[in-house]
Amino acid sequence: MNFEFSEEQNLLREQTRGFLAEHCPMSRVRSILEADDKHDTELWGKIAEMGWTATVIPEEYGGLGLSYLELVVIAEELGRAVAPVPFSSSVYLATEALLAAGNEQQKESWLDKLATGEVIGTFALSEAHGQPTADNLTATVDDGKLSGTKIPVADAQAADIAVIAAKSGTDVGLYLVELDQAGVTREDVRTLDFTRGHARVSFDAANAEALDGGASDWGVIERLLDRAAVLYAWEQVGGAEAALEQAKEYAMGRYAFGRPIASYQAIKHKLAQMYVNNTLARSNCYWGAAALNSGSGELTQAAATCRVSATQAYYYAAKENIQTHGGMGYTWEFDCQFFYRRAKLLSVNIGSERHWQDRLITAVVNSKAA
Amino acid sequence: MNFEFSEEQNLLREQTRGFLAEHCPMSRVRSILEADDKHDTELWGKIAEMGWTATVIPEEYGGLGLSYLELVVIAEELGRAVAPVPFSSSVYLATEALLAAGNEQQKESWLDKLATGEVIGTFALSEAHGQPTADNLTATVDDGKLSGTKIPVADAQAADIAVIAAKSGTDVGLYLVELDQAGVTREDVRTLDFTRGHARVSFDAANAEALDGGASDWGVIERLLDRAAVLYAWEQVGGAEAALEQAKEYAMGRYAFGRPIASYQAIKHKLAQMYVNNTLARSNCYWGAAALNSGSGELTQAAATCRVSATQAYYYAAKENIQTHGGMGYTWEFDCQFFYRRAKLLSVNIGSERHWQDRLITAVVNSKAA
Amino acid sequence: MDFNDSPAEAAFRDEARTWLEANVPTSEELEGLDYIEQAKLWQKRKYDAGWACIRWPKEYGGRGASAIEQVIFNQEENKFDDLPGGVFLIGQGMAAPTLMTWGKEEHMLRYLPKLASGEEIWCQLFSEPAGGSDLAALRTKAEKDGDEWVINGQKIWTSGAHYSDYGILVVRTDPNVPKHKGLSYFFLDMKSPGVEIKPIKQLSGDANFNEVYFTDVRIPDSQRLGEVGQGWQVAITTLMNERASVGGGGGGFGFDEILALARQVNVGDAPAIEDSAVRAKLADWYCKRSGLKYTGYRSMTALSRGEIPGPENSIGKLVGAPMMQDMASFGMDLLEMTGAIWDEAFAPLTGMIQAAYMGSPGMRIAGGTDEIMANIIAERVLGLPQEPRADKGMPFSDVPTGAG
Amino acid sequence: MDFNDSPAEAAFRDEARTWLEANVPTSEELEGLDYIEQAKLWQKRKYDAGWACIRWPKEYGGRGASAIEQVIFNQEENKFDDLPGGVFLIGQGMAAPTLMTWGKEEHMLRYLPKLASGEEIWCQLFSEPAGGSDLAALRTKAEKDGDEWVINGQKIWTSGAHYSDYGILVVRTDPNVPKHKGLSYFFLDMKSPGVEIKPIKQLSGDANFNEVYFTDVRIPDSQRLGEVGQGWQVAITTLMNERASVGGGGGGFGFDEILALARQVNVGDAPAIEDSAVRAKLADWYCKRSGLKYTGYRSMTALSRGEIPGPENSIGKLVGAPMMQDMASFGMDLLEMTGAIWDEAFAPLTGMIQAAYMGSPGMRIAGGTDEIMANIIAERVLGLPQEPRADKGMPFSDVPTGAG
Repeated sequence: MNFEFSEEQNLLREQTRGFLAEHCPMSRVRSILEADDKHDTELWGKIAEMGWTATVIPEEYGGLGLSYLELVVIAEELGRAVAPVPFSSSVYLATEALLAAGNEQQKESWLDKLATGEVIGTFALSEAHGQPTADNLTATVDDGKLSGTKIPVADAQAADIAVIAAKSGTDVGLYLVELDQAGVTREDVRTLDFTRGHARVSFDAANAEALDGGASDWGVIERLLDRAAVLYAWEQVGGAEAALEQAKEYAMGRYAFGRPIASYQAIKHKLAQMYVNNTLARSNCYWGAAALNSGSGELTQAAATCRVSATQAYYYAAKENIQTHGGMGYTWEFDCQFFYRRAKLLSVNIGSERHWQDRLITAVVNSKAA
Repeated sequence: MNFEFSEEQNLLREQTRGFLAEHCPMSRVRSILEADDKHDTELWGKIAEMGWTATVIPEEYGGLGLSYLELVVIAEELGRAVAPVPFSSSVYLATEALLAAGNEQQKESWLDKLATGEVIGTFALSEAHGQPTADNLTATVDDGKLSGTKIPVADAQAADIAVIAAKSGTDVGLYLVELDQAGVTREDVRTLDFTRGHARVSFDAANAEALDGGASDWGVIERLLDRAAVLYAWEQVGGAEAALEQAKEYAMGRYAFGRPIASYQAIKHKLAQMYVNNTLARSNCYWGAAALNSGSGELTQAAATCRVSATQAYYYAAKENIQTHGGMGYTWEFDCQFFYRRAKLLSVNIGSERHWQDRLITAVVNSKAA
Repeated sequence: MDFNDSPAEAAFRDEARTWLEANVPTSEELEGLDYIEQAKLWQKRKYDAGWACIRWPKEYGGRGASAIEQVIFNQEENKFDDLPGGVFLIGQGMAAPTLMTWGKEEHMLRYLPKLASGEEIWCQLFSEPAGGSDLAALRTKAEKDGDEWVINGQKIWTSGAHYSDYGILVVRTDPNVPKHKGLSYFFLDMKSPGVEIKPIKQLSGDANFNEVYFTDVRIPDSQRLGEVGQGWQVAITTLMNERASVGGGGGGFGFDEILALARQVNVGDAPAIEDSAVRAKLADWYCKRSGLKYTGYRSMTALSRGEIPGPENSIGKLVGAPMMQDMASFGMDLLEMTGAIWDEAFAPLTGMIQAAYMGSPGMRIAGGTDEIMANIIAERVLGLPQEPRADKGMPFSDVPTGAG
Repeated sequence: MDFNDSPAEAAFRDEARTWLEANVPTSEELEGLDYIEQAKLWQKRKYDAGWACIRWPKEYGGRGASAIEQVIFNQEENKFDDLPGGVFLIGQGMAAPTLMTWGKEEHMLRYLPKLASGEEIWCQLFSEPAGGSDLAALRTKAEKDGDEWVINGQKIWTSGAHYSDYGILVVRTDPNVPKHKGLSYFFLDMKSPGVEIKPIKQLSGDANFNEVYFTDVRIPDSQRLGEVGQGWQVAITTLMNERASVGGGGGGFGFDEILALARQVNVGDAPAIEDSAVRAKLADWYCKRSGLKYTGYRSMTALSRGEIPGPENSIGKLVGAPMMQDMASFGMDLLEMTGAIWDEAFAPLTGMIQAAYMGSPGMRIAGGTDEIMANIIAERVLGLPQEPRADKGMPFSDVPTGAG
């Protein structure tokens, strides 16, 4: 049994953390929050230079051919830094969709550009309030032309290509669309988290190419989301951990009634609860990473487990970090808000806690029946 | 607006509390817990003498003709005392069933005896694990003969008569059965709370008389449970309040690290949470009492609300009372156990928190639709 | 126990309702006025007809009414949506009772009628950046200079500082005695030289509060309430009158809204309201809201009997604020991937859910954090002992602050 | 990161498994023996073959194995249901490491092999009625009399006192110094004159613990571990080795059982497992259980790398005990009106749910309450400051106790 990261992976973590401390301090996040920018283009360029976007792409397609254990290390650090970049959309979703369902020609066309970061990808599923299902999708592809509306599409303004879930007749499939074409309209929609651009994207007979010759069904979409859920969960755990550290640091330095507020049980037990949540979520994320990396049959169960516990841990840590700071934590000036915004954005981006709880129990019941 | 008990009702409360302090101290509850008795027959006799069993029965049937506001005062005090008597079965259920669905002759036959306590009644609905429904009932009455099995029947060993939910063909109705007859078999079933007897009761062509000429349908049963829910909730709030008081008293007197444990925030905030829960539950119980007393159309909503919040408040207070006591609270010798046992018994006796949450939302949705 | 008015209460309610129906300002009357002007118009109209601050004695601009009559009038007034007036809460609700308890007759005759008429607006200058929950640890200092005091320091979380005429102020007049003993209480003209006001932007993007800086601000000694060194007792009077009128704002998001959302959005193929996990959460929130509502009824009954509702009222905020946060968070979950969208055009209820998510952290802090509220219940309601105070009896200047 | 053994680990696992398969006692062998005799039979067999206490040096009865080998052996042994042995946990897990750290060579040679072989059983005599979470506030006193100490007082919560041969004991040898400084640590023969043992009945009806009374019990000074006054440091060694092996008992009720119940019982017309409110709760419990399981895997990995898992392990009990309580309570709710029935014949899972409801309050207390566990995480894992100690530096005899 070896349930830890390797020395090389830990070294990667240190490098990643050091890099982000230098290039993505909270002041940088703030500058994106306060500007009209949809992401930090300069940081994105540097991240791509570091090769993070190329991590799991096989060498034959211009990637580094590393494992998902390296990718989750990077995900956690991006989560800690609340990095304002389209990494999740491009790497966890668009790249993964191509890897899972692209044909050879599609992989050759796009993976090397996704690896270098010169192309940014995203994924579009949702069209309306509530959970998207195979039944309620209305975007359709007819004779290679996509029509319909997707909302919200994360990082759509930054993206060059999007993988779209749409129907051809009654068959659900994944389609690849270049966003810079006449039939595509992107309208900004503001979310809670101004550091990440989102849009409503309308397609009016836009050129669209089926992934995998149309063989990508609803099951492929679910597996794509399962894989992304593990990577999202690591980002969430990273954020939850950073929120705990911020809360702890403040509580140690802030005095009330002549002693640090960190010496009061109300605060101590709050921080202990954050630690407990974060530890459980992190341990579940280890399972998720191992399942993702090994292509294990337990992936759905592991993914849903780490997704649910990371979502809960981040929400608790983000809100109680503000609470620990008291009035100052509620000001614009303080950085507590970044975690609070990002926690909620990540928690709904690929389906809510409620949705993943349900998916988890389905997987548990199936595994016990088998 | 007058949302308080009257002076007379408060006086009744004081008398009731004083009476129970004298005749039903915790040592008395313990003696029933440790004996094979199914209830405290001596206490029951005294309670009947006080006229509590006669409270809401109209004077024409030998009762006191008082209002439900008097009855909830008594219910709360019985809950505080964790009284080992079949009051809820006989008064909240059997008597109420007769009042709601008995015909004139049935009322005349039984109400005066229920009023004096010489007859004890109970109510039997459940037959199996899970929530009883009109569909899953299997006890049947054919030509005045009842066959089937009910489990658990609260206070069945003490009871002389039972109101039984059973089917005649596909019609659900309520039937009155005298338990001391050849076709009736009572087997003890032990519950968590040894201070209250429960039984499995089997009927083999036992004589049974339809209440209200068979006009009592499933809706009558639901309304009966709604009414009982308010009275149960008051007992639960009484118990929750007493558990808080016990926890507070212990925490004030118990020292750790040179000061009372009541001065630690972990304990202070735990007791504050009990207080908050209890206060919300009590205020909801006021609403329930007002709705029960006025026959308001809001009864279902009010009943489900006070039932859910009282159930939650009692569970929290009972378990955290033990926790506040630490190791001593977990011993047989200490009295914390009485609340912990009774809290759970009452919470499932007429349907669980989950069931009442569901019933509440149905009522809320109906009221908003109207 | 019933929900109905007594005959006298019913008569009073009729009178109030009749007057309100005839006099509530129309939208035409309010058009073109800013929020402060609107509030002043309505307050002056109430004042002129004897419906302002009705519990106050008539000589101070009130009506000499009873507490329950005040409740009834408020209930009737609240039936009209969006009447302007929140800007007077601090002056009428907190400064005025303090003046009545600690002020001289001349203060009361000068200031109370203009508070009642809405002609003058007051704000509260208590909190400081380093104080937080430890309010008495404030550092803004006042030094005597002849008949005047010279104030230097900084206050924070002052609502309405920029449009207020007067402010109530607690300052440190002696740092060499234990912290509660070195304070004094003043009121001051907010237009005094040396007062500088800066809005504080909250994480929700709103700016409901201000920082107020004092540089050699001079206050006549005649504007002191209570003795020198007695400021904490005077402040207690103010704080006892603090209603849980908390800023930060959740924008009216409550149970009815989450219920409406659950009827509107699907879980799987059916409306969310039919999903039992959703129902269980809604039931718990309904029970809390209902419990708070009827706790309020019980308080009103106590008021109507001449009793004074106590610190048990702090449960309102303690229960309500985290509940709003959780409802908002869950509301976004029900929307699933669109949940984080905070655009009036796209979000249901015009973004109210998202606004509540962003506003509720402030509600859990302003007017006393959840933790302080729990302490208040534990100590003042249940009578549990205080925690040991590290600063007890220590000269304020020696109390550890963690700074430096 | 993988779940597989290294080649050396795999080889060791094979060896262990092979031995276990050949040697685990059969039900015929165990028949007619009481639980203690069964445990001793199995322990002796392991000892004779070199599979007892395998991390201990060979000269003390062990095998000189590594920590991860111990884990692997335990995993393999645990695959056999219901092997007897819990009675040795305190002696082997707590007394032995303390002897190894503080005992003399002669102590170790005399006692450790008989602990390993199961010939002698030890118990722990630390807690006292007035102590609770404040363990060091113990009052049982020892007075020197020549080469012996005379013990008077009372201990509580001692598992297995009635079948133990020896006990480890902390007593107060000096009440006039601060509480941690006046303690000394001994081991004693449980058959000594003046030792009286009474079982404690718990609210679950079981009696897993005892009270132990000391009346002029004499212990030779040679059975002292550490110096006089150094008892607290010695006790810390014992406590650091305390596994969360908590009594009170929940009877094996866990996630799998609540899942089984949810498949068995209906909500409405369908199995409860299809009800989304039930699913949401199950999902949360599953995530917690899974999180604890993989936290355990991480600890084992740390062990296998020679690292020592720290106080972060206290999350197991802090999370697990209240979770069992809530699962049991909810399990009864799923049964609805039959939920409170605690009769093997009628209750599903032979009453295990009800037993868990009654047993879990004990699990939340024994071995450190939830509140103490949260303190440990806050202070020892996160490094937050202790609360002010009212008794700090105070002679023990002057510390307020609330008594009298």
